[in-house]
Amino acid sequence: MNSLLGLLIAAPLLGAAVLLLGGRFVDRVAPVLGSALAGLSFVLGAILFSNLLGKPASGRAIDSDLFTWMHVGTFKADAAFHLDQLSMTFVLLITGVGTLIHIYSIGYMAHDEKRRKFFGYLNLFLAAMLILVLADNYLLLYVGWEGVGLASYLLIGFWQHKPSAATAAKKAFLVNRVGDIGLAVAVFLMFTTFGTFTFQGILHPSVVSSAGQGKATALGLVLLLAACGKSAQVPLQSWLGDAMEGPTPVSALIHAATMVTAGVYLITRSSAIFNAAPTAQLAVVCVGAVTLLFGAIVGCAKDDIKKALAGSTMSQIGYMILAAGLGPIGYVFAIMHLVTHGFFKAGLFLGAGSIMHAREDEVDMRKYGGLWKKMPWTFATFGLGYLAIIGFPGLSGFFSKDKIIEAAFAKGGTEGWILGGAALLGAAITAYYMSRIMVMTFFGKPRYTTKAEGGTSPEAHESPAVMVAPMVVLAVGSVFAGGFFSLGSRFLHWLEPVTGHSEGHSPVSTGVLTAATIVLMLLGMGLAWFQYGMREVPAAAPRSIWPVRLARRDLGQDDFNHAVFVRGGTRFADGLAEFDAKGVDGAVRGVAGAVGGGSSRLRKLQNGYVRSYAFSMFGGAVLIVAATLFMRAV
Amino acid sequence: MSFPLLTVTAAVPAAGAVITGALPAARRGAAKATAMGFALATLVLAAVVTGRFRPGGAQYQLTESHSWIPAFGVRYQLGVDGIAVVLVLLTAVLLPVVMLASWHDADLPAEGPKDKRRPAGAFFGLMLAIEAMVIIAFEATDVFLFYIFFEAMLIPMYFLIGGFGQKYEGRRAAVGDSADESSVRRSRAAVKFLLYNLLGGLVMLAAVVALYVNAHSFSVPALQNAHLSTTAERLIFLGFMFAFAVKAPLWPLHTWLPGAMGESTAGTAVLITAVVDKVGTFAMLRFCLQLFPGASAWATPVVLVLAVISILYGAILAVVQKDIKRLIAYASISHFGFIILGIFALNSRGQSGATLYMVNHGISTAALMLIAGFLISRRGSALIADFGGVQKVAPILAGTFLVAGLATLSLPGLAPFTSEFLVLLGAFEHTPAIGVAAVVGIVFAALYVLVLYQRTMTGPVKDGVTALKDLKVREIAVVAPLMALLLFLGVYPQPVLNVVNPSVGHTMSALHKQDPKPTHPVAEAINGGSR
Amino acid sequence: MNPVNYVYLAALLFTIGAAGVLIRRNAIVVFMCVELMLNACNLAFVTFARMHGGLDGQIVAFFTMVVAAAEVVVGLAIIVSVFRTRHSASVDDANLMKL
Amino acid sequence: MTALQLLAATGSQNASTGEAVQFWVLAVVAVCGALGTVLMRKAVHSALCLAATMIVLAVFYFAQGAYFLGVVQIVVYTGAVMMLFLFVVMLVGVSSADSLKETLKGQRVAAVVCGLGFGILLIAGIANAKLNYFAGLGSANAGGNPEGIARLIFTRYFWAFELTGALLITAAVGAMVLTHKERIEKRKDQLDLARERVRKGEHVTPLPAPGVYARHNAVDIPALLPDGTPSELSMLPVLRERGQERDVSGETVHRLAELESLTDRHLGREPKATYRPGKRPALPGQGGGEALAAEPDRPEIEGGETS
Repeated sequence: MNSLLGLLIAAPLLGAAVLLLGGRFVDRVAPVLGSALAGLSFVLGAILFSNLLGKPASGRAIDSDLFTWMHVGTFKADAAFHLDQLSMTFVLLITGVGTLIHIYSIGYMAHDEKRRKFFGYLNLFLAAMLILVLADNYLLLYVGWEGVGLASYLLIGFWQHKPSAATAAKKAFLVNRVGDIGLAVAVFLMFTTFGTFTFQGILHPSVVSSAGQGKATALGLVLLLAACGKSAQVPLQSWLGDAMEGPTPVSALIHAATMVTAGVYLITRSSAIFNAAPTAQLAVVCVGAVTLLFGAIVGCAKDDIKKALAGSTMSQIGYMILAAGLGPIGYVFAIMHLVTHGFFKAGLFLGAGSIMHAREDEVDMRKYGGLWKKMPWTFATFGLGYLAIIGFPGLSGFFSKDKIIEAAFAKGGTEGWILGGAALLGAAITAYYMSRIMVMTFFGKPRYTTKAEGGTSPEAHESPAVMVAPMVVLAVGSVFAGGFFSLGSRFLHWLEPVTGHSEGHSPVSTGVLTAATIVLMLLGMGLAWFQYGMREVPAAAPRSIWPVRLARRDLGQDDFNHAVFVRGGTRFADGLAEFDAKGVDGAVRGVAGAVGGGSSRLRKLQNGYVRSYAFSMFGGAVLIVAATLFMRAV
Repeated sequence: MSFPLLTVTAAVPAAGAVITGALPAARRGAAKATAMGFALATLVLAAVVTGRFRPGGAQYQLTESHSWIPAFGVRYQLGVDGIAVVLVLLTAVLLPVVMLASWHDADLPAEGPKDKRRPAGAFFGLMLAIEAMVIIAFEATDVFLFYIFFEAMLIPMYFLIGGFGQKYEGRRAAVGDSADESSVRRSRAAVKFLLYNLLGGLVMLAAVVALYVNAHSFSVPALQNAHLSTTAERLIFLGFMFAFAVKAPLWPLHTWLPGAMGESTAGTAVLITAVVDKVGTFAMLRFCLQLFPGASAWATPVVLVLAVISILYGAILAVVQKDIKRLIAYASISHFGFIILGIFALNSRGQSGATLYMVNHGISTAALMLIAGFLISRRGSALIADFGGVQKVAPILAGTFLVAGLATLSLPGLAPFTSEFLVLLGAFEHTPAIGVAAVVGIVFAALYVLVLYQRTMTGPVKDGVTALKDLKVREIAVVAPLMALLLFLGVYPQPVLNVVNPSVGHTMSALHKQDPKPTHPVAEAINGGSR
Repeated sequence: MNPVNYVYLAALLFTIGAAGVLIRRNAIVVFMCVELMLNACNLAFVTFARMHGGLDGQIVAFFTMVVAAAEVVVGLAIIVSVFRTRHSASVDDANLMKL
Repeated sequence: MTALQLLAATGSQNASTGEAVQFWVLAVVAVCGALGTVLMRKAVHSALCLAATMIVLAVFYFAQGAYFLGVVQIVVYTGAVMMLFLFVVMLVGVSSADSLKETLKGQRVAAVVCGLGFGILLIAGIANAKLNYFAGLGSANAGGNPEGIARLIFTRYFWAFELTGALLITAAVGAMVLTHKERIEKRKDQLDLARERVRKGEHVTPLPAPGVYARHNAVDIPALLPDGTPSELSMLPVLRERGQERDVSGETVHRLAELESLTDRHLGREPKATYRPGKRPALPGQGGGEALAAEPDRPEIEGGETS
């Protein structure tokens, strides 16, 4: 089993190596090869899963120590993997959704001449993501952490000829790097405090508490910084919207289902640290609550279907972070929501991709409308995902989100009311913006003219089977996963040995909360239907009041970043360059100039007359004799 | 008497330099082949040295010692420790690669008057001369011997910078300045390089004399036991440190580097930053720390702050550079900040990391600079603004450039990450604030690399780039070993660390320092034994 | 009389010679003054040899003479060739080194 | 054993009275010679003064027991080196004297001041050194001075001696290289010279020969131009430089005028033509020649005929 663990990562890594280095020779087999290796890794994951299930609940872990990576003095970093229930969950999600999206991409990217590279990058992403979740220490986790960042960079910027794509890729990588500072500092702090940074070594309540709450809080905060970067949480959220420049399968896999949830994984994995640091937990829930509203509001205002979905992703991850910040009450539900979100959000993105595929990469929802007749499969799968995400009773989102809202209220006190209120409000807004998307895309009259009708748009058509099939699978997951997990608290029992769990006591009864959620959801749907279903959707965004305009501009996040970091930074850097040329180098040149000026005066002593030089020599000799005599006399 | 392996390792490139330089100018091919042969022979010898070196054995191995100037106790004394071994090997590996990359750089220029043309033999001979001097500087265990070669390597370097500029295939781009202007700027850069380093060397000479006056010996092993007064130790330390800080270069003594790297050929720039400057950081480890442990500890706060300034300053300035080579030069300043940070963290993580960093930086900068050189020579311009969309027309070039760039920004999985991590960890162990400040540098590193990549490689294909050719076989042969090394050392740096660690242990004992212990060590009972 | 007077005489001759080098412009005379200085040194050497009771001083004086002879040969050759090109034996006229 | 040898041999604080007398007399000569070297305007005089000083020094060497050196001083220095100097002085221009005007501002004063200072310092230093005991050369010169020196040269100073040999050879070669003038163009023959003259347009004819009216054709007398003034071209420049020129033009013209007035008187006409420099007689050469030939007792005739 240990070697299977290595193989699990090696399969996509091999795929990446072959596809990226293979050159034109592997061009033709690239889609199949990439998908097959992703599938292989899923199969291996499934085998490992069955193996884990065969073990007693407390001992469900597989370790694999490959080699010593770095060893200096007492510092020892191993390339070692640790598979437990938490990482198993992620492995299945990553490889499962990953495989589906590989298959989808065979259709989606069929006409792209660089698809060999695309599949190579996807495989690279899978490998890095697997390293991230399988690492048995924080340093190796960091490797995966940056590895997925790289894959994300490469895939966002996949269409490099578009300047917007290249800029978005760069932005994503940079913002992530800011978060990486947190993870790096966390590793340093762990090593200087505990002398190790393995999960087994540190993640133990008594170990963390031995360092004192101050250290634990510091660790928690830097880890939160890392999580914010990777999971697009406020204040490092700005990259996710731009990341939609990448091909849609990428958005589905990386920027919806897997990579962006790494922050949730990190916090859940480090539960021992956060449990010992209430202040850090408070920061986590604040970030989660703010982001879930932030993302939801942004999602309401976007006309670009992918950006609207990106706002939704941000919001949903806010839910997860919120849950993870609640402590043992919420860890399991955070992960559960993560998994269900993985299904329905991937499904939604693939649906969006399918529409774009049909509409020649048109992303403006105002130019959609009435697509349900032309794309029935897409409509069905997208609709199921839609119902799941808004928490329609019985579907996945209902189970996972409801639990999080409950847990938020169970936090107790004013805090609980605020957080719970935010979560409830978020649910209502989710229903609104998702219904908006649904209505604008599939219902109403078509707001475009096809070429046959003398317009510019192509006739919409259903996507090929290779694309539809993954969407169907994901739709099935969106419908049933939540129920399956909740049945007999299966998921809870599965994860509890890793994350721990404590039942909270909500000040409001569960039934009331569920009812309130459903009512709010219906309100949101109704509002959206009223706004977009009842009347004609204008083809261009109308001028609106300032909150809407602000939301369209991502609540001013980019304006802020641009004003403070980009422009301020540029000015600072230019000033520094000026300083380097005039100040540092100027000082040096000033000295040179002074020497030059002095010597051009002294130069006049060099009058070219040999007798003058001889006189200097003689004068010098006189001085030396005088000095010698003087010294002897003294 | 045993076979003088170290002497031979340095003598072979020296002989090669003489022979290559003496070949008639017309025999260009012969000169190149000869130079390459000698460089490869040196590589073999360096490999033998590495093989014969026993990590964990005596501090200095393969020693040779002969009296040279008995009146001043100067000895011709060679010996290598683990740090020197890896750096000798690095030098020997880089030289053939750089030569292969510069294969046509010294050919007759396509334009320009005949009398300005210089023979290829001189170009490659100078490179070999630098290699010989650098190797002997790494091997010297006598301060005076080291000093001589530390200074002497300036001479061939000066001629390399001043004599051979960037060569362009075909015409220069109209946007650049004329050949004459660039020639003037080049000779000014060469003079600046020379003056800076001569000044450093001069200060060091005074310190060397003072060292002899105070300790009556030049031999490093003997000096380690010498007792100096605190004042003398600090003053001599400052003299040495100044020279090494110029060479390294450390802020604010860095301004010679961008010019020297920007105006010379890509191969020369690699030699400057990846080979010659390494002597400075190496000497900090061997001389500053081992001979003046007290003064080193005394100066550490200032040096660490300067190193952090170098890291951030170099990285920020790299972002706003308009010239690719100057950008890489500023990036190097940032990286040297990391190396110095590691050295003066005064713990084994920092020092092992710094040594590893020297190796990794040598490889990654060589890769980045040489590929940039290929790019520049194709386009006829080094200005970033003249590029755009290269990846569309030259995907292999762009891909390797990206890998080298990612190595430069220390992406995990590529070599520089391991060393940068160790260095930062060492700095954090020394002073957390310094460590955190230095970590911020990784964001700027990402910024300058990605901005460079974005502006040159992505976007729509610009005019003048459309006809750019992808890498040729020779160039792939240059890049491939570097890429392989980057990957290998990124995944498995332990072979290097195994050689370096015992020597760092010696340095640590010379410093009378021990690694800081964790404040709250994980109890054995919970940890279940250290993994 | 104390033989140290020879040394005084040598010092005097040396000084006169040195002043002559500085004052005179004719290269040949300058040369003669240099010879005068060398001779003064020789006298001092011979006197010192007498003082120490050894012949080493005389040997040094001998070598001085040999070297002086060589110097004269080359120096005069230079003067002649300078005169040929510049038609002047004045040291002030040979000032091409002037900026 | 001469008296001088005896004097030198005794190791004592004081030299003998004889030596003292000799010293005081010759020291004055030496210093005068040195001053003369510096102060004489003409290089030849300087050289002679220097030679005098050198000879005095040679005597002092003898007096101090350095016989070999004394001989070398006379033979090599005074003989060879000084003769070389004189040779060069002659080559370069014996008459050239330094002009008294100092070109470098303050150089002369500064040199004198510096020299004085240096001298005072040296003498003070020597006085300070308390050089009282003189060992003398008695034992060192016991086997003969040249033999002693030879022993040292060929033993202890052997290598230095060999090196001086090399030095001398190098110096000789160097001097030859320096003074050797490579002929880089074809030597001009008569035809070339004539062509050159024609091309330049001056002195198309050969230069006038010296001498006047065949009576004064000695090389030191310039030929006269038709107007009676002397032609510089007909003289060797060296002679004119030395001031050995004999200008007879005034005399000749005067005599011509005399002759004409005599003729006028003889023909019984008004003496209208007196000598005026600008006015030329119709055929002065012919008439003059006859007239002068008639003069029997001119002392110049003999000189003229001899040349």
